[in-house]
Amino acid sequence: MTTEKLDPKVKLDIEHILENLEQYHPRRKGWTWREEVPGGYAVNKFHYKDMTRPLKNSVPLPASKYFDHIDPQPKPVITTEIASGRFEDDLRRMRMAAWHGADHIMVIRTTGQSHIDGLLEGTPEGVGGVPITRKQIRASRKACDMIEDEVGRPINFHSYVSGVAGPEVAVLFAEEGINGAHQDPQYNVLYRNVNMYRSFVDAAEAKCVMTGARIFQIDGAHNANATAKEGWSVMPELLVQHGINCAFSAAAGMPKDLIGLSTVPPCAPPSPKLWYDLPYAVALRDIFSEYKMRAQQNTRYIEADIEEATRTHVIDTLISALTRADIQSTITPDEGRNVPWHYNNIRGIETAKQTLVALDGIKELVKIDRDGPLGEMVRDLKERAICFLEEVLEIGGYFAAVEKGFFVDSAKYPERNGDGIARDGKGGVGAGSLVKREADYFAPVCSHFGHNKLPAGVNKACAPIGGCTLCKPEKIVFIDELDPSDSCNTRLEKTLPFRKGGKIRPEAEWAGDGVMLLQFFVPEEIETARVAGLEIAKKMGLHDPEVINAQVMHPCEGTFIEVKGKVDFAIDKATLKIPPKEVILPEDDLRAAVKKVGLKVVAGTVGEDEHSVGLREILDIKHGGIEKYGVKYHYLGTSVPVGKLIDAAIETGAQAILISTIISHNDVHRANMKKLDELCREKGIRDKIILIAGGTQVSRDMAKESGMDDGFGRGTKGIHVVNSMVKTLKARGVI
Amino acid sequence: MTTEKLDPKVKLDIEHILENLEQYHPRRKGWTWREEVPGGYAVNKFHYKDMTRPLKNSVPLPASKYFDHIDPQPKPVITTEIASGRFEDDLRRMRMAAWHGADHIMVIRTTGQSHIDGLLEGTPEGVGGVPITRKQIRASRKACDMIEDEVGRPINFHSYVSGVAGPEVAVLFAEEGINGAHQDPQYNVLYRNVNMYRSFVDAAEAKCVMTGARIFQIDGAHNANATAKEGWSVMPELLVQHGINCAFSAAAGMPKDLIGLSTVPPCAPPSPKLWYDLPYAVALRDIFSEYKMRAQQNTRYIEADIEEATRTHVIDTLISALTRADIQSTITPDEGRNVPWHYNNIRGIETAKQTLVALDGIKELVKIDRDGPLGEMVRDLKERAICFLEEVLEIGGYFAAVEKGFFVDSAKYPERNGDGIARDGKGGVGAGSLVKREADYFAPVCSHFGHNKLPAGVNKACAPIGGCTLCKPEKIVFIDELDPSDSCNTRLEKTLPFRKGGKIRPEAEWAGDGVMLLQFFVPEEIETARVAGLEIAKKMGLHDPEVINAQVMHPCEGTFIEVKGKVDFAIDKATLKIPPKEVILPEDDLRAAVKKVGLKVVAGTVGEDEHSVGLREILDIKHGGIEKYGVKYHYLGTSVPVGKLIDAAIETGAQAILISTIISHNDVHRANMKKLDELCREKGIRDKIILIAGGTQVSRDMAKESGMDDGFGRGTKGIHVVNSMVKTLKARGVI
Amino acid sequence: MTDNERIARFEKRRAELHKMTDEQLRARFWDLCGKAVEPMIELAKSHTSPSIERAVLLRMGIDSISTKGVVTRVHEAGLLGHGAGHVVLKVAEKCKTDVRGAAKRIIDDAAVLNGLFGGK
Amino acid sequence: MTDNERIARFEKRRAELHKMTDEQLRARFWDLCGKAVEPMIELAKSHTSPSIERAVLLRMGIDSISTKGVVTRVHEAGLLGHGAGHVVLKVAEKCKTDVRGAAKRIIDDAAVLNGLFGGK
Repeated sequence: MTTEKLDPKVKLDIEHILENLEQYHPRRKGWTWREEVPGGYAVNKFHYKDMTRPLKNSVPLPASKYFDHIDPQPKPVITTEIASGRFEDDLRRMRMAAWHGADHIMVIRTTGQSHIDGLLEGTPEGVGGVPITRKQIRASRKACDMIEDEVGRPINFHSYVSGVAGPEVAVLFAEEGINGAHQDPQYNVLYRNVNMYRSFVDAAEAKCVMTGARIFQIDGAHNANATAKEGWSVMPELLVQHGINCAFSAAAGMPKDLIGLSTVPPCAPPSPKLWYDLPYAVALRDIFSEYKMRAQQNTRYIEADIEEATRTHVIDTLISALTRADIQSTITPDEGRNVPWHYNNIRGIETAKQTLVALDGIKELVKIDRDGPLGEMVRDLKERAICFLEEVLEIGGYFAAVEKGFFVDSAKYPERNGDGIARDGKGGVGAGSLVKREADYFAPVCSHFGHNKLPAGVNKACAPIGGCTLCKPEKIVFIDELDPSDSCNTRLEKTLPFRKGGKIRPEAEWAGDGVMLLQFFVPEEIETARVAGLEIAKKMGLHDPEVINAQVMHPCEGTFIEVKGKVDFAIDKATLKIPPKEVILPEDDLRAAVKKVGLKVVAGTVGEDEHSVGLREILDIKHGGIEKYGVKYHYLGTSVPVGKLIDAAIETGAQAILISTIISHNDVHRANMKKLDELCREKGIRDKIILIAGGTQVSRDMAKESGMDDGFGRGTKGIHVVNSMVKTLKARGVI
Repeated sequence: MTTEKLDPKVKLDIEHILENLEQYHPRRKGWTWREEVPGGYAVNKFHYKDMTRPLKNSVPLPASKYFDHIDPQPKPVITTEIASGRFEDDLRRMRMAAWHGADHIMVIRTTGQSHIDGLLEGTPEGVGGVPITRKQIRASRKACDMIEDEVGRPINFHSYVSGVAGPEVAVLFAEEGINGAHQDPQYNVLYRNVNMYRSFVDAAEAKCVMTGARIFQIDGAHNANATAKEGWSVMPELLVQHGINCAFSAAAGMPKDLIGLSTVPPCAPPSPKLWYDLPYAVALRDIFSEYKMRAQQNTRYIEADIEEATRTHVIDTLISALTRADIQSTITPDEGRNVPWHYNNIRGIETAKQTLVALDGIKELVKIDRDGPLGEMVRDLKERAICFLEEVLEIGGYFAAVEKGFFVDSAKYPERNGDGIARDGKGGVGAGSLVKREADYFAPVCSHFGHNKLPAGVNKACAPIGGCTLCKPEKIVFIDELDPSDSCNTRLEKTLPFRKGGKIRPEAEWAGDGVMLLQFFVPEEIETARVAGLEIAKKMGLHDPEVINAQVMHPCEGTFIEVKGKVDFAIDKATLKIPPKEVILPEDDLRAAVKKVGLKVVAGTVGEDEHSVGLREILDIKHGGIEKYGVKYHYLGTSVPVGKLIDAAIETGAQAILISTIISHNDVHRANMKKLDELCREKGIRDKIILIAGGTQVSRDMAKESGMDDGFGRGTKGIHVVNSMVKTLKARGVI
Repeated sequence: MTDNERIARFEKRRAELHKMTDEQLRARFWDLCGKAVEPMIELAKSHTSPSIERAVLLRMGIDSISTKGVVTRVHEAGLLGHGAGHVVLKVAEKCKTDVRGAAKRIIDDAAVLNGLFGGK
Repeated sequence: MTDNERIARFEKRRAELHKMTDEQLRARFWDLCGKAVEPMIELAKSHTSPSIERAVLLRMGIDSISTKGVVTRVHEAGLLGHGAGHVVLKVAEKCKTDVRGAAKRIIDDAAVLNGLFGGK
């Protein structure tokens, strides 16, 4: 089954991807790290210290426009979590995420799946996550195969092996080429109330299966500080939880480079975040130097403010850069207010990428000071963790400690608040379901943990059945749909008009969901502002409007309001007038035309404008300006009176005047253009001179309305301006 | 003139502020730094290293809700630039800014003012800035007096002394109590094309006047890297420009603690920002150790993406924290797309505050490594700057160097691209206007620079006129309005309905401007998405819609679109139904009622939900939960089936069931509530049991619609829940 | 043991740790973790569970729905200790069918499991 | 001087600086800045401008509009070198009026400036 090639200009055909999944088998098994560039990645003048091989196709940061559109890719793998509940819509988001630099896609499981004692099948709709099934995994991995080829870098697809069906889920993942997965028996015991003995026995098998397929494992310790009242108090216990899972995984045969710690800096401003989080991060890297760090961003203290979340996540990423992160996992900035929207996954990815690129080489510029207070705090955490472990062993071991509520106690060990999560050894899901293996116990399959009495003469466990599914994928039984009414096909039909029917609707998570966001300031106190905000949204035709963020700017002067809601109309794509892409004449033709008329221009920034950089880039040869095409220019500087430009044009015999006007306040830029046009008419030179205006707020239509021959906005290059002048000269018959 | 006291619940009365400005005189003169707390600021468990005295009134960060609403104030003064063009609207924004932690308000001058050879008067409307006049300054400073008392910390009011009327503007500022101002003769020479000799002679007088009134001075060097193609190449020249202004200011009599460098980290990702900006920041602090640092955030590479700007500004602020910033100036994240809106000033201020608080104590945790590459880069910059200065002196001094285009050349010294800004010594505005002072030259005023032959027996210059306006403010001549038609009064009349008439309209900069922002994802390529975006905005009734940001999520899968536009309708405040503020019974009554019925509750998170922290905070005594009021609770944990909660309630004789449901995806939280209500009805216990639901997406109305007795959303405390249960018990006659 | 006793014992223990180098602390930590997990490893080596056995049958090419049925039958028949896969192999042998056929036979008629392991 | 000559001279100069300590570099920088600004300070001490003189009149309590008129008159009469404030004081004395009165007289009639400074 060769992987089909995607065309960046053609949308994913979801129906096509869902065809013949029966034959689909993963191209590879196991985790992939990013590829370093020997000697460091260098592009134009920059020589990066911590960057890896660039992508074939990607969307760089907006400011890359000033740096030849470069898009350096940091060393750590970058994770994004995508699980809207409809995986068929998520595939498109995965494609967007990959183009922005994500190479680890985590699919959150639907609410409740960890309680199901067995595997789900088909593609039922999920809630706050996706039901993980063989069909859903195959379709997603198949899409990821195509996307990874499109961007030119492998994508790690990830899900969760927790809950009662651990071993089966692990086998499913190994069969279907899942690359990374969460597996931590402590998570089952403490948060899922699965019986502790059953959890650890199942976990050994799951880990053995994961090892066989080289699936990267992430533990569940971050949950402790995601639920503790004061994340920074439970740090000693976090070290212990990480230690237990790592030791157990290694003892179960997992290689250390496949064992990852899920570590989240516990604090957030207004607490002194670095003061608590950096010593903890250092202590963790010290003790777990042989293991991999999967650094996650804080979710515990994220509220509804997108900017606040972004700032705290930049500082979480700083902590990764100062210590170590093999994987930098990202949290969408809207995590605090709703199930994430498409573009917020992209924002989360860009926060990690932009920060890591900006901090490139930080470890050569700045050193962690272990002689000061940080050293003492690191030491203190290690000692408390060790004493915690000693007390666990003293009172009879891990299970005894769980029964005594040792874990997730909100106090800083050795202090105790007595509010830890105690579990009864005989209680919880699956209690009493363990069975002692007989002497002749035999399991004729690979990647099986523990006692396994092979029959005489058999040295490969699965030989008696002619190979297990891990050795012979064709033996895997693929089940399509159990309940066709609750499947992706029914959902896809409903969204067909918006995917392939030319109907355009705004969309937050699903094709055609019509969801959009209004942001505005209401000059009223917060309660009035909330109600007024909803009225405003209703007047604009938004259905089920909901205020998802309200921030006091001043108790009575006003409130910043964000309202989400749905539009029920759709735009018919056929009715849209898309302005034609500007046809640029070949460079040689341009140079010839310029030479023929000896094209000279006069240029300056009108009104009062310090921003002259845009205009100089259009002019100077160095920046690919019009000079590069032989055009002579006379630059009059900034804040040049319009009249002066005209006089200079007449004096120098220039055929064109270029004005730049950045300040777009109450239309001063239109006023300046009109004045230039009128003055040229008064002086009777209008038809002999070309007038062109440029600036961040200038558009072609608006410039033409204000008497210009042409207008240029953001992102304009010299060649566009020369092209426009030559076209006008041709139109006027001068060439 | 005593300052009137503001009531946080009452809006600024602009008309009232504008009354009898004739009598207004500033309460103090000169700059004010923030007040340190001896021994460091400590609040609950946190002991900060770099924080100052807290505010009396302020709006803390959203996440402060988890930290008892603390709002620590960093050491550096925090600046915000406010200049919508109508200062009467800006006063309200200044009040908002002060509550969020700004204590330095910079008013940008209207476009073109620096070309006016004299003072403006009255309150005409400005463009991209405010016309600085005596009346406008008085009204603003008077408002700042009231606002600084309201928040409990002095506010520094700032404007610009550049352009031809330098000395007069300086006198105006000294008379009117302006606290900080930009003054840099090099700015006039290079960017305003004011004659170089005239610029420096005027500058000496302006600086002398500023010194007399202890006005803090900021130089204009940041313009060099704001206009250079590659900011990081012009660093040696930046050091020289800073040096020239500092040396000239000190020689003109300015104390060094009033001389501030305006330094902007020149780079932005995707360039390796820290690698270039940190060594430069260190070199600057080394050389200018006696002067003050006014660290600004990058504007040169800011595009239309709010998040990208915010991330780069967090890293700019990190550089301040790693080196030194006496003033941390902020840039609004929407600087790249339009004249700033109210709430974006607040976002800029919060970026500085949140970052500095998070990095508190960073210098004790992390050290700058001068032994590595950073040390060499610092050394290199210093040496190049010194050689630059030596060449300037060699070719005949500063003026000769300006004539030879030494400055703002885009190459890294000593390389030259020859594109520097050359100015002719005999050219520029005000050329030839200098006059040699006669031997008997006399100016009967204070703060006058240079030769001043006092008449015999006179030792205080202004004695012969019985005191100048700096000694006798009553001598100042106040001019109200020159052109009443273009004044704030006419503008205020037009906005009266929206300020005092009960009409509510969204607002970006001015009362009633109706401007708002739509954000949505369009599943189309960028050009189609732009046009579709405008159609969508029009269908929603937005006038003059304009796409101010379009970001490719994937070349064809879709584009993130932001459209600004105006609504022309207004909401009548009288018609709004504002839900009454919840009346909470006194704690003792609540405890008594609870005791009387022996109130017991059963609680758990329904569906599959890891987020249990919200519910536990409502329950546990430690977090001010219901336990604090004597209520016994039985916590069943997370992902509890609804049926199990009911059985537990019956078993334990609990009078109420509290369910928490965070996942709000396709209304699973409503489904759970309905199921709980129905099951209670089936078991015939509905009227005897109280059902309460809570979660981030739960509202009272929605909970009641789904069969609950009450519902609680974000920010709920235990007392609210107890209060609701007691009220329901009373309504049912149980108490 | 009251809190104070615990805290006192903690202080005593910490005093010893204080003398250790960072490297020794690290070794101590891993030594204790090793000891803590050892009992669970032994338990996992010597026990199995319905989920493990279903996972074995999955790897033998039996569909996920049937694995549930088979493991329930084998568990009820008290034979899970021999390994569900082992039982399926024996039934396949006994009924001259393949693995999937044996699974089907077990689901259809539990009696097929009688006498597989000498009289049980 | 060609670029290469400049760069070569720069390298020579830099070699010397390389031997200096950071403190010496700092002193060198400020010494050069001091020398660079010295001529401008001398110029500012010995010269005045229309804007400086208007700023003086402002401090004498003359309204901003009038300061323009007065300075233009004084400048045209070639008396700015004596200081516009000085001229206003002399006119006030001559016409027995106050500072604002003198300003008004100067704007109304330039002739009032004649003979103020001995025959000029």
